[in-house]
Amino acid sequence: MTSALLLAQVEFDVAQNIAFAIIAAIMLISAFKMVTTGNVVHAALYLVIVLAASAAIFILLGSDFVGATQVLVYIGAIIVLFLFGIMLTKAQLGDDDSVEKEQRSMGALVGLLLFVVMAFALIDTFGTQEIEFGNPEPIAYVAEPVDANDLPTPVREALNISANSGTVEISEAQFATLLPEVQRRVPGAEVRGNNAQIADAIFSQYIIPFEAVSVLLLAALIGAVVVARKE
Amino acid sequence: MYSVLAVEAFEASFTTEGNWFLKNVWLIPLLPAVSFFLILGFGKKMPKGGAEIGIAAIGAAFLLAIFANVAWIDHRDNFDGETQSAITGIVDSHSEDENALGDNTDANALGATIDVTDETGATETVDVELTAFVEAGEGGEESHPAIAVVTSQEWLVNGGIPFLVGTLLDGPSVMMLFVVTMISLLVHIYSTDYVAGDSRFTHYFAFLSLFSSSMLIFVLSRSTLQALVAWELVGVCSFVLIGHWWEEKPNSDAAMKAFLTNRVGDVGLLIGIIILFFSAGGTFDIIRINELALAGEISQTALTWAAISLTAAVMSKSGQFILHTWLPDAMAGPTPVSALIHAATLVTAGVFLVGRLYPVFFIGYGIDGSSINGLAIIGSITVVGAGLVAFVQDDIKKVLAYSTVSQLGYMVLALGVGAWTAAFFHLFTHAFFKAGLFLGSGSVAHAVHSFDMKKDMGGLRKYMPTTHKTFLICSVALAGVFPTAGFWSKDEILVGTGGLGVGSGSANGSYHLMLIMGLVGAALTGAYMTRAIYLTFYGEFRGHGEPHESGPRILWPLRILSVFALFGGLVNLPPGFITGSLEPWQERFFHFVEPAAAYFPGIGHAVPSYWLAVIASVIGLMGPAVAYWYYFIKVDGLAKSTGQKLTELPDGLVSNNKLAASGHAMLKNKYYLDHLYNDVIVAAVKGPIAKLAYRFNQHFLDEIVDTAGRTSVKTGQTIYSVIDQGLIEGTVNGSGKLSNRGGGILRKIQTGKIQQYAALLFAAATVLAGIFIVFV
Amino acid sequence: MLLNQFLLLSALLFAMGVYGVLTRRNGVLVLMSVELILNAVNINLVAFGAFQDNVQGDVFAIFVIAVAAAEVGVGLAMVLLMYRNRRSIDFTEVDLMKG
Amino acid sequence: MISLAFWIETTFRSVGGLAAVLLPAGPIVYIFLFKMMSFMQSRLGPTEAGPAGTLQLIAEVGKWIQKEDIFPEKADRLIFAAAPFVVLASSFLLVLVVPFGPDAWFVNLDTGIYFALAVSSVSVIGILMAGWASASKYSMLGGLRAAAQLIAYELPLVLAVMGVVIQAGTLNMQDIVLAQAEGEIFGWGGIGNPFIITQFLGFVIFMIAMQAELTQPPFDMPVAESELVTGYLTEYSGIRFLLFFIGEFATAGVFGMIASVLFLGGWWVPGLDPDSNLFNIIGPGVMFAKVMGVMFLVFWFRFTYPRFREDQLQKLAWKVLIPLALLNIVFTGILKVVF
Repeated sequence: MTSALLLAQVEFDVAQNIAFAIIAAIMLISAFKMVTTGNVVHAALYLVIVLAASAAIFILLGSDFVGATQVLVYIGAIIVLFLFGIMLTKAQLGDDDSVEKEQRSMGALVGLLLFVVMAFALIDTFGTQEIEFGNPEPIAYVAEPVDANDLPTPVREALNISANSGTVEISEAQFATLLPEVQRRVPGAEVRGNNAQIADAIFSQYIIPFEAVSVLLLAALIGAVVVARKE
Repeated sequence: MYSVLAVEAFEASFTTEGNWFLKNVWLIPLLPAVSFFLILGFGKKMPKGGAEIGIAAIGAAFLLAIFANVAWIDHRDNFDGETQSAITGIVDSHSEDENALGDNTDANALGATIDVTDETGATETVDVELTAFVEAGEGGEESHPAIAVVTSQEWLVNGGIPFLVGTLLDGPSVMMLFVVTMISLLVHIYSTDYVAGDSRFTHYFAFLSLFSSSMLIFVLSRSTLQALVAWELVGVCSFVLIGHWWEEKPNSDAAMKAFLTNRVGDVGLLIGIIILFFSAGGTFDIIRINELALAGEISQTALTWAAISLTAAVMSKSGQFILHTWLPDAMAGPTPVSALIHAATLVTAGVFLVGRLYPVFFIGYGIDGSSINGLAIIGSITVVGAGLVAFVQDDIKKVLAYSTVSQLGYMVLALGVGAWTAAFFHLFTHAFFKAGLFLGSGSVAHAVHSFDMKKDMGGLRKYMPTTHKTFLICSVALAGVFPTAGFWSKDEILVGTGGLGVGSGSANGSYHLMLIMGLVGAALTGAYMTRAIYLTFYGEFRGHGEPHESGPRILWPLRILSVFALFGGLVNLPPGFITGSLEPWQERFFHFVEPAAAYFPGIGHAVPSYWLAVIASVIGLMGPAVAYWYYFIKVDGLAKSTGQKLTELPDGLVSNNKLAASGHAMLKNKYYLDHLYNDVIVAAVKGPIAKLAYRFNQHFLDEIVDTAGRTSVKTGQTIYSVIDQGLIEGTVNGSGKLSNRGGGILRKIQTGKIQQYAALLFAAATVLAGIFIVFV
Repeated sequence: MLLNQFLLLSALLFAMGVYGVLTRRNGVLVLMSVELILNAVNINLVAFGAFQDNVQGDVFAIFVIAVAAAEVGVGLAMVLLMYRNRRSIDFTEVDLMKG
Repeated sequence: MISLAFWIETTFRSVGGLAAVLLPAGPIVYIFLFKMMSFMQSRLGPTEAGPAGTLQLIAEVGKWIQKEDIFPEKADRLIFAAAPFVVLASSFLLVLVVPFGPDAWFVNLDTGIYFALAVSSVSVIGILMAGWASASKYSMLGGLRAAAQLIAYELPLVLAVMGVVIQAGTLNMQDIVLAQAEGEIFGWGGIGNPFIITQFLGFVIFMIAMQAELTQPPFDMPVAESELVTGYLTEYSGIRFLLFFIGEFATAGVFGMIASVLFLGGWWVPGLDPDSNLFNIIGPGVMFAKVMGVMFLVFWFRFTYPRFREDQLQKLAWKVLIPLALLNIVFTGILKVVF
C-alpha cells in the first residue's frame, strides 16, 4: 500500500517535472527572444508568452489564484497597455531597435555576472531541498447533528448513510476520509482553500500593505492622467 | 489565524457583565458623528438647515449619557456592596491612615488596591475585567479586575501589536459624558438663534456635531492611540469653528494660531505616548500603562520624561502659560463655539488627559510628599497671570477667555498638588458657570452687535434683565462665593494644596506657594468679574441703538446653566457638612467619579477646614470689594455727577503712578508674549541671526579663502619663477597630459546615459554581493 | 520538485530582464524588461510560498502585480510625454546629464 | 460512478471540451443568424441547401475553406497567421471551467469564474495582433477600437459577476450551480434560487457587457463595415476568416454557458436532486437549452438596436454600467451580511 502510494507520488512528480521543463524552456526562449528581437510588437508578444508561462508555473505550484491574477492583470491589462503605447508612439513594422555593440556586450556581461552570482548563492544555500506539497486545504469542521435526508447524495454515498436513517452526526474522522469536493458540501464544514487563505491574509494580516497598494494605484492613476494629458 | 483571534477577542470583550447603557456607551459619540455626515449630506435640504439633525443627535446622546450616569451610580453602589470590606479598606486608607500614606505611599496604597483585585477576583462577582484580549496578548499574566467598564475592539494588528479601540468607562469619563453632551445640547439650541441666517449655517452645525463627537470619543478612549486620534480631531474641529467667519483676516489668523500652537503640544503628546508605549513594554492600553506605572514596572526617569512631554500637550491644549496665547484669540469664533470650547470640550481635554494618565504624572513628578512640581507651578502661574490680564481687557469675551485660562490653571494646579477629585470637581462646576457666562456674553453681543465693553455696552441691565441676572449668578459662582458651585470646588482645590497647616488633612504634600497663588487668583477672579459686570450692565448705555432682550432659545440655556451654577456644587459637599437624611449626599461626586481601581493611585484626601474656607472667602471677597469700590462707587459717582459716560477714573492710579502704568501696559500687552513669539523669535531668525550668518560668511569665511588664494598666488609665482620654469616643466607637462587622458577616459563614464549608470550600479551590486557570498 | 529549479529559472529570467533594461534603447522595451524582472521576483515569491506551505508568498506576489500595474501606467505615460516632446522614445537621447 | 483510467478520462474531457466549444456554434449561427434574423426582417433566409436551408452552414464553411488564404504584402506573416488562433484559444480556455453535470466537468478549479474572466481577456491580444499585423489603417483602427472596448467592458463584466460570487460565497463554478440548486427564496426552495432573481441587476449588466465583449451589434464599432470596412477582419480571407468567424460565435456560446451557470442554475433543473447521476447525462442538454435562451436575448438585441457611436459606447461602460455594478456589489454585500 505504502509503496503504491510512493510510486504514485513519484509518477506525479515526474509528470510535474516534465511540465515544468516544457514551461521553463518555452519561457526562457521567449524571454531571450524578447530581450533580443528588434521588433517592438514581437517583443510584447514574446512577453505575453513569458507571462502566460509564468502563470502556468504558478498553477503548477498550486497558486491558482495568483496564476489567474497574472493572466487577468498582466495579459489582460498591462500588455494591452504596452501595445497601445507602442501603437500610439511608433507603430511601424519591422526592426527599429538598433543596439550598439558596446552596450550589448556590457549588458551581457552584467547579466551573466548577475546570474552566476545568484546561481552560486542559490545552489549554495538551498541545494536540493524539495518543495513538499503538504496539505493545501486546511479545513475547519464543526460536527453538527443533521437529518440524513438533508445530506447531499454524494456525502451519503461516500459514508454509507441511507436517506432515512434519521439524525446523524458526521465525525471528524469520517469527514477526513472524504474527497475535497464532497467535503465542502457537508453541513458545518468550512473549506479553507487557497483563495480563502489568501483573502484572510490580505484582509487581516496585511491590511496595511493592502490599503497602501490601493492608495498607490489611485495615485498612479491620477499621476498617469496628469502626465499624459495634453494641456 | 489572526481573524479567528479577533473574533474571539470581540466576543470576549462583550461578555462583560454590566448594564446595557454602560456597555454601549459607544453609541454616545456615534450619534453626533452620524449626525455630522447626515448634516453635511442632507442638511441644506432640511427645513431648519440641518440644525434639527444635530439637536436630535446630541439630545439623544444627552439622554443616553444621563442613563449611563444613572447606571454607573448603580454600578458603583453594587460594586461597593459586593466588595464592601475591600472598599472600606481603601476608604480607610484614604481618610484615616494618613501617616502611613505619607511615609511609604506606594507600597501601602498599592497593597490596598491589589487586595481589592484579589478578593474580587476570587469571588468572581466582578462585573468588569480587563478584556480577555489583553490576557491573550500577554500570555497568562493575571488580570486585574477593575471597576471600569471596558469594551475592546481590535482595530488592527501590526507587527504583532494589537491596536485597540473601544470604550473605557469609569467615573471621570461618565462625568465628562454628562458635561459634554449637556453643554453641547444647550449650545446647539442656543446656536439656532445665534447664528441664524449665517451663510454657513449648515456647515456650522455639522462641525458642532463632529466637535462634540470627537470630544466624546476622547473621554471614552480606551488606548492612548485612540486618544491621540480624538485629540487631533478635536483640534481640527476647533480650527474649523474658530475660523468659521474666515472671510475676515483676524479670524482666519486666530484659527491658524490656535492650530499651530496646538501643534506644539501635539508633538509633546506624541512623544509622551511613544515613551509610554516603549517603557510599558509595547502597549497603548491606558489601564495597563497606569497599572504598570503604579506597580513600579516603568522606570521613574521614563515616567518623568513622559510626564514632561504630556505636560507640553496639556499646556497647549488647556491654555496654560506660556502656550495660552491662542486661547484669547480663539474668541474670533462664534460665541456659542467659545462656550463649547471653554466649558466642555477643547480646553478640558488637556486636564482630562492628565486625569486619565494620572499615575504617570503622580509617579513621574513625585506629586505626593513634595511641595513643588511642574504641573503645580504651571497651574499656579497661570491662575494669577491670566487673572491679571483679564483685568485689563476691554473685550468681554477676552475677559472670559483669560478667566478660563485662569480657571484651567486651578485645575492643573489641583492635579499638580494631588487633589485629583478637586480638579475634576472644578472642571464639572466650571463647565456650567463658564458656559453660562459665555452664552450670556453672546446674548449681550447679540443685542449690541459688539464685544467691546467700554465702547458699546453699559447699563444693559435695564434692557436685558434675564441675561443680567444669569450673568450675575454665573459670575458669583465663578468668583467662588458661598454657597454657589464655584465655592465648593475652589475650596476643595485650596484645601488640597495642604498648605500652611490649616486643615491639611492627608493632602499629598505641602504646597504653600500654590495655596497663596490660589488665594490671590480667587481675589483676582472676583475683581475682574466685578469690573466686567459694571462695564456691561451698569452705568449708562454707551452704544448705539436700542438693545433688546434675546429670544427664548438664547435665554433658556442661560437659565438652566445658572441653576446648575448655583446648585451644582451640592453634589460634593464635604463630609460632616450636613447630617440626617441628606447625609448620603456628602462626597457623592468623589464617590462616583474617582476611580477606585488598581490603575489609579491611592491619593490622599484633604479634610476640609472651616478656617481655610473662611480665610479664602474673605480674601476672595476682597478683590470684588475693591473693584466694587472703584467702579460702582467712584466711577459711577463721578459719571453721575459729571453726566459723562465714564469707564474709568480720568486721573486714576495708572495715569499718576509710573510703576502702575508700566504694569498696566504689560498686562495690556499680555506680558508681551505675542511680541516675544512674533517679533523676537521669528524676527530674530529672520533678521539678526540671518544677518549674522551672512556677515560671518562674507567676512570671516571669505577672508580665509581670499587670504589662502592670495598666498597661493604668491607662492605659485615664486615657484613658477624659481622651480617650475627651470626644473620640472617637463614633468608637469607630462602629468598634465596624463591627467588629460585620464580625464578623457573617466569622461566616458559620465555619458549621461541612464543605462550605463544602471549597468555600473548593477555590476557593482553584483560584485559586492559576490564578495559577500564568497567571503562571509 | 526542487525548490532550486524555480529559483534558478527566476534568476535566469531576472538576468535576462537586467540585460534588456541595460541594452534596450526603446523606452517601451525597457519597461517590458522591467516587467520581466518583476515577474522573476513573483516566481521567487510563489516558489518560497509553496516551499513554506503558506500563502504569504502568494499575497506578496499579488501586491507585486498591483504595483507593476501602477508602474506601467505611470511609466507609459512618461514615455508618451517623452514621445510628444521629442518625437522619439530613444533613451540614449536623454542625456542632459552628459559630462 | 464508473471510474476510468486517468488518460481515458483526460481524453474524454479534451474531446468534450472541443465539442462543447464547437457544437453550439453551428446551431447558434443557423438558428439565430440565418433564420431568426431573416424572420425579424420579414424574409425567409436560406431555403435552398437542405430542408429549410439547414445545410447552408456547411455550404458556407466549405466556401471559406476552399478560398485562397491571402496575406497582405506588408503584413507580419507570423503574427497575421497566429492571430485567429489566439482568439479561438481564448474560447477553449474559457470552456474549461464550465460544469455540465455533477461530474461532467473539464477541470474543477477553485478559482473557476475568476479564471474564466481572466482568460476571456486573452482574446484582446489576438485582436490587437490581427489589427497590427495586417499593415492596414482600417485594421489598425479596428484593432485599437476593439481593444479599448473590450477592456472597458471587461470591468462591468467582472463586477457584475462579483455579486453572484458574494451571494454564492465561492468562485467555484460547480459550487455556484449547487448554491443555486440548494438555495431558497425566503425559505421556499421549490425552484432553488436562480441568481437571475436575486441578482437581476447583475444579470442585466452581465448581458450588456457580454454583448460588448462579443462585439455584437449594437456594440460592433470595431468592425463597422460602413467606416472601417470590417475593422481588424478587413485583410482576412479564407480559412483564417472562418476561424475568426467561428471564434466569434463559439465564444458567444461559451459566454452563454457562463451566463447560464451564473444566473440560470447551470445544468440543474428545478425539482430534481442535484446530486443524481442523471444530470451527468441530461446536464449538457439542459445547458444547451439554457444557452439557446441566453443567445436568443443576445441576438434579439443584436437585430433590434442601431450601432452605438464610439464615445457613447465608452460612456455607457464607464458612467453607467460600472457605477451600477459597484452599487450592486455594495447592496449584495449588505444583504449578504444582513441575511
